[in-house]
Amino acid sequence: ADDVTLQLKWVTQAQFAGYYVALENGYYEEADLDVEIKAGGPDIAPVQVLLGGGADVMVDWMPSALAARENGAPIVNIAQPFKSSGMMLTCLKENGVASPEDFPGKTLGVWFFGNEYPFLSWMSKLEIPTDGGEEGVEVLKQGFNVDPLLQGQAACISTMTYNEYWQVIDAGISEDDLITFKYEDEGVATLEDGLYVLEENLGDPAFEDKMVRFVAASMKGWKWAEENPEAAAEIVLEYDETGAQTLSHQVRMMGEVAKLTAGSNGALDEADYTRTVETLMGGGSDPVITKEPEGAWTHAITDKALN
Amino acid sequence: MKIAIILLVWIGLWWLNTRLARSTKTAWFVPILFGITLLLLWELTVRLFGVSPVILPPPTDIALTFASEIPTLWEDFVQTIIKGAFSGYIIGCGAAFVTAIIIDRSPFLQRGLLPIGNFVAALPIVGVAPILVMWFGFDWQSKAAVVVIMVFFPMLVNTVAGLQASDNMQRDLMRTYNASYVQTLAKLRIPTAMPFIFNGLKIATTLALIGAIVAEFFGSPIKGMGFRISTEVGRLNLDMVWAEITVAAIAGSALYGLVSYIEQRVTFWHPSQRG
Amino acid sequence: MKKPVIDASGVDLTFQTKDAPVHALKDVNLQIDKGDFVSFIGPSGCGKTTLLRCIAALETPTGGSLTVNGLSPDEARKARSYGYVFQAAGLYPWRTIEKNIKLPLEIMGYPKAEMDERVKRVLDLVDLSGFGKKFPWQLSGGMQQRASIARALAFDADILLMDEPFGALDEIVRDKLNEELLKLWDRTGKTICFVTHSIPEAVYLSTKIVVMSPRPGRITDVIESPLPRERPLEIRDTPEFIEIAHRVREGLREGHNT
Amino acid sequence: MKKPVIDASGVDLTFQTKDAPVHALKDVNLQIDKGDFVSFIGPSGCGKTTLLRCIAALETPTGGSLTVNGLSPDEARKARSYGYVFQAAGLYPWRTIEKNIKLPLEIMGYPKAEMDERVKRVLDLVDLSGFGKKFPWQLSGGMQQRASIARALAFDADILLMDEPFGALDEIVRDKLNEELLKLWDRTGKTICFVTHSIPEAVYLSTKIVVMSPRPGRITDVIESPLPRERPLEIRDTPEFIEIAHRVREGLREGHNT
Amino acid sequence: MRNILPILTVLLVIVAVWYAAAIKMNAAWTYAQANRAGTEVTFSEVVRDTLNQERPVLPAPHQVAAELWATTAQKKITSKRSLVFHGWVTLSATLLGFAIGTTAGILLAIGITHNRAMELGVMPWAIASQTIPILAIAPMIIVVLNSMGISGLIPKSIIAAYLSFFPVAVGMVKGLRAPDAMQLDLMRTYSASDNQTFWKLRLPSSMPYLFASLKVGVAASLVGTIVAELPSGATRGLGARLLSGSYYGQTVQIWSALFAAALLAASLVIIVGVIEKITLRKMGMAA
Ligand SMILES: Nc1ncnc2c1ncn2[C@@H]1O[C@H](COP(=O)(O)OP(=O)(O)OP(=O)(O)O)[C@@H](O)[C@H]1O
Ligand SMILES: Nc1ncnc2c1ncn2[C@@H]1O[C@H](COP(=O)(O)OP(=O)(O)OP(=O)(O)O)[C@@H](O)[C@H]1O
Ligand SMILES: Cc1ncc(C[n+]2csc(CCO)c2C)c(N)n1
Ligand SMILES: [Mg+2]
Ligand SMILES: [Mg+2]
Repeated sequence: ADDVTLQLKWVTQAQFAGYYVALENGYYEEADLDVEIKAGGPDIAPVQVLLGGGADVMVDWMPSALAARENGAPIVNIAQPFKSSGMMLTCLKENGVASPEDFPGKTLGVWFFGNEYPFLSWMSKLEIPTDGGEEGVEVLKQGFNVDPLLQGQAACISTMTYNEYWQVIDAGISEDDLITFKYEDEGVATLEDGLYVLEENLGDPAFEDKMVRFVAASMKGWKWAEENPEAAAEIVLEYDETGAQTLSHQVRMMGEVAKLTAGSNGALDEADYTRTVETLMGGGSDPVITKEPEGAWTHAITDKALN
Repeated sequence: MKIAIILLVWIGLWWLNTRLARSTKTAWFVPILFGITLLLLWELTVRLFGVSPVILPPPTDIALTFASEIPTLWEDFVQTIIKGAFSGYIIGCGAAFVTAIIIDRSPFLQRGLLPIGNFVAALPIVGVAPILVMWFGFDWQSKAAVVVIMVFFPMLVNTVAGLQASDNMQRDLMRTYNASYVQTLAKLRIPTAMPFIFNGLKIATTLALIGAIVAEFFGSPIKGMGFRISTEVGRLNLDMVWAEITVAAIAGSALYGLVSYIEQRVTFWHPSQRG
Repeated sequence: MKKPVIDASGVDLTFQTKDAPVHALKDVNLQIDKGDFVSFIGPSGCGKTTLLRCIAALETPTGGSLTVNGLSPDEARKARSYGYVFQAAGLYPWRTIEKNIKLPLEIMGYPKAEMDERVKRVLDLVDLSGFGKKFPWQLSGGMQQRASIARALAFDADILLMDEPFGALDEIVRDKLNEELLKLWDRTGKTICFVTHSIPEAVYLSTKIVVMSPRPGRITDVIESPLPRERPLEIRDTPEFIEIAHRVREGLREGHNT
Repeated sequence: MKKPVIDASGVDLTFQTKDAPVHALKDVNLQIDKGDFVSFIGPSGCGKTTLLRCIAALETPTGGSLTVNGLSPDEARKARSYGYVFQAAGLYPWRTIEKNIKLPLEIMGYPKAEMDERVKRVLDLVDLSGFGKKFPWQLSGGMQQRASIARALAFDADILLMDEPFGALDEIVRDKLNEELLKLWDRTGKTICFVTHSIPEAVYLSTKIVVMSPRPGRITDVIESPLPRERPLEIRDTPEFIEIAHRVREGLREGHNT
Repeated sequence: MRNILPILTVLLVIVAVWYAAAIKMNAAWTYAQANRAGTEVTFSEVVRDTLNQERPVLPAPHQVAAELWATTAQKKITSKRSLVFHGWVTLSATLLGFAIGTTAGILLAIGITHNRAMELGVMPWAIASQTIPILAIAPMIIVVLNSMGISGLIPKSIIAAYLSFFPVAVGMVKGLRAPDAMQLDLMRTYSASDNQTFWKLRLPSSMPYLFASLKVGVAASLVGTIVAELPSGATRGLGARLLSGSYYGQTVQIWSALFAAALLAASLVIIVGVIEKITLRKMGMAA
């Protein structure tokens, strides 16, 4: 069997259910692959791992992947299981935010570490400065959890539809008290979890073949997970080594993730890609990427894998 | 071949350094040459083996970034070191000193507090940091709080030990004069405690820097050395990351040097300072 | 009959240590009059230091009674009756010689001008004028010891307790300091308790020599010296001197053999 | 004429210190023959220790010549000619008395059986049999000092250098050790260099007394003792003894006044 | 044993203060909840609620104790939810790192005491190395080592070693220099070789210093391991446990992991202390 190492963007959770299902249900094995899944974490930059040779393929968000590419890290999108974005800004109504016009003067929690690009693009589209002051918003580097909102340190925080949002709900705040701004709805959505490899490896037919089989098996996993959310959540839980996750949370997460993967067969939709690039380049004076990326994606793998 | 070149450079500079160390006139240059050696080996390794700058940038790149990013580095330095580390250091060490003086009069409290103090000091700071960020908010106050917790116990333990360092004869002398508690404290015990106190202060300098930077990983405004490091790693700007690390190392060494210098001035009488 | 300055009767002291209790002083009876110069001599560990410490209220006897000027030792201490010179000089290394001598004066709240005046006087007395601004470690052992004596003399304690003050000095310096001490004693009329290991020193200095023996520490002999108060160094070659020295030596040897 | 064991001529030593150089020894000339017992006496800081250290190759003279058994001191050191007894006992606290005495034997690679045999012999010699398994701090100061002497005697150094070995002991113990040392010297025929502050001790022990004076340290007098090798303690009351002691005292006093 | 009473007293005070703080810090949330629900709460209800919240700002002592009990005694030690399991993962990396760090520290100290160039050159840099925020470079170290094919226990141990070598080196340098001039001179009069002086004098006299710094070192090593566990894919170990508790705002889980870590550190320090006592007693140095 061929060895494949997959580096995730974040910790083991239903966000990555497809891969765990493919592993657990033996889809990788059937494809003659021996797959190792490495969980991520708050300070693991998947690109770094990929470039360091610690992994063959990684899950990353497109904004940080394109920014890395512009920075001289030659990575290429080979598949895009997530069709739509799950990122949003969640605010407590009592903090007086009803629409983006209310943002100036407020404190907003944002994830950094390469996850800040969509937010920055959005703000520059709204022409709101992000360095505090009357006109601008005060930006906080948000930590790992939703505390800033609960503790009243921020008016709004970044959340994922499938994860942090539900933590706010679980903490005892009812949905009626919350107002959310989905990036999709605001027209600033960027592509999230995609599969990326090093450009130089793609020249190698053996590697390409390996990835074809890998993507095919992974997508099989994803589709199974969409159909069997509870079983998929249980599989994810099985692989969570910290023992900190709960089944109910993972089942719910799987349900939400399924909504994001729904429209995708695994192949990158060029329109989505173009929209993402436009959003990132439209960042006013300080765009995330400065020039149109070239060769940042390929259909070579998915064309073979999905037909 | 590449390894041979690196080894050769290393051995050559090492030999030179050993020569320099023999004479007191050239000795000051030894640590500098040692540092240059390290940097040279680093540069050579990175260049010869073509290590990706996303993994480990060469020192020259770091130097260039350092030079061009001085305003940002300065802003981060003020946020983290001056506001976070420094205020925490002062508060923590000051509180520890006062606590030491208070519990000094009570052997009961000492026997109760010190073991627990050691236990608390063993708490991994990384675990405490998110809690303190939750309690004290995102800005430098929570960083200072982390620093306070980190420096408090080492300082307390050292000060308590120092206050007990005066020997029996010196204390008996005070008794024969029928000196009051405060007089004994001011004229005997605090002076004898000074070497210990400075030991604590020195340990606390490095802890303060680490604490302030690490705490920023758990939530911060969008400036500060810890913020910059974690953000720029995510953006793969490793040269900026190393520039910040360089600032940390320079600030740490400078602070350590400053405390050592004051120590020399204050405890000039102690045998360890007399050479 | 005038009351003795120091009056010990049946003083007993047992140290409680981890293993066995140490019986350091047993049934010590001793009267010391005002102006006496009393030497304590005896083998190592016989309790000389302990007895001196009891007098200075640095230890509390576990039995018997001990009064100083009719008061308890602790009251006498609070009345600042003692000048204590330890075996080691025990100067504070962070203070200059001058400031070391000033230490008791600061504590006792002497006015500034008087402090300076007294420091000058005692520095002169022990032949250290000009060294006031030096730090202790810049002086030789003998000079440090003299500074520590000056410190004990700077304030007006009427009882001077000296624990082997000259142990670390060479014979010549020692002789000189012995002479000085005698002069000082003569001039001031202080009561002095003096611990030493040297028989000639004890005989030369004292009006009363207390010989002690160990385990448990007790007084085996108290010798009243017939020597005159005025004592040139040459007195040490007189038959009286040699005779007293002989008696002390015999007393000591006995202590060693028991 | 037989060659001296130690031959110093014009030995000079200046310490380079941070402030001013210290001239510790100046033009020291001295011959010591095999089997001599030489005492060095002089005020504190006159260079006694320094001279002993030069002989033992622990310091290097900055001028003059110094030979030991016709070799340089360092060669003599490598030939393991020295037994050195320091002022403090300097036993290693982590070794039992026995193992402390074994230390030089281990270093010099004696066979196991001989080590044990020698340790037993020297322990007997200094009257410490039965204490071999104790640690230094379980012994009194005097016993520790004896152990340190035993350590220096355990191997066959023909020169014994002793730097105030009895300084910390009381007179009675000191007398006893002095007697023992003389016996030992008589039996083994070692050459002994002995530093002391005590005039009677120097006179009692030595065949040759070297009087030194300070700043810069030099030899002011060398007194050959006419006393017989066999010396009971009572010899100290003979006129010859007193006379030599007087001469030493005069020499010393002179040194103090210059 | 006479320390028990004072320690208990202080503990009691701490627990009391802790409860008071828990009530105070958690009350805001209780009031806010009541406010949103539009109800009034009495003080006793506030107290009951603040001490039993699911996501308290400060969990009450009994909550932490219950969690500790539930995750140690009531779980199979092979279970991923058992703190014993995670503790063991952390402990093994700590011990390996401690071994590496101690060895490196001792070797460095020997180098420094024997080579002047090393003393002059290395020491300032060793100090500077300790001012680098380890948490910042830990992920990079792990990535670099990963790219060299080293993963698992070793990267964590290397970070643990990085933190523990310094106190050991500093203490050991002090220790190897502890023999006084007289003890060294004695060796010279025996014409002992450097080697003999090292084994028979310098090493034994460094023991008390070594042990003092080993105690600091072992605690530092544990901190290093936990730091290394935070980003290393956050899988197993007390550090991962801390972090995952942190993602989900599980303060009770954070605190129990924290206590487990502190207990581990305290036990390690105590064990080193016991070894110290035994060794020093054997050497006759514990009076
Ligand atoms: N604090 C103490 N605890 C226990 N034992 C003590 C204490 N102080 C002194 N001793 C013991 O009491 C005895 C008398 O000691 P002391 O110091 O009075 O002797 P000394 O006559 O002054 O001896 P030296 O001539 O050596 O100074 C000794 O056996 C000593 O070990
Ligand atoms: N390593 C050194 N560096 C500088 N000066 C030194 C050193 N060793 C000794 N001296 C000085 O050399 C002089 C002679 O010292 P030495 O120790 O030989 O005296 P000593 O006769 O043994 O005195 P004591 O009787 O006090 O032991 C003193 O003035 C001393 O301060
Ligand atoms: C420090 C920190 N950095 C980034 C993210 C963002 N992030 C990366 S993957 C993912 C999906 C998880 O729910 C999210 C939100 C975070 N949460 N915390
Ligand atoms: Mg005494
Ligand atoms: Mg000397």
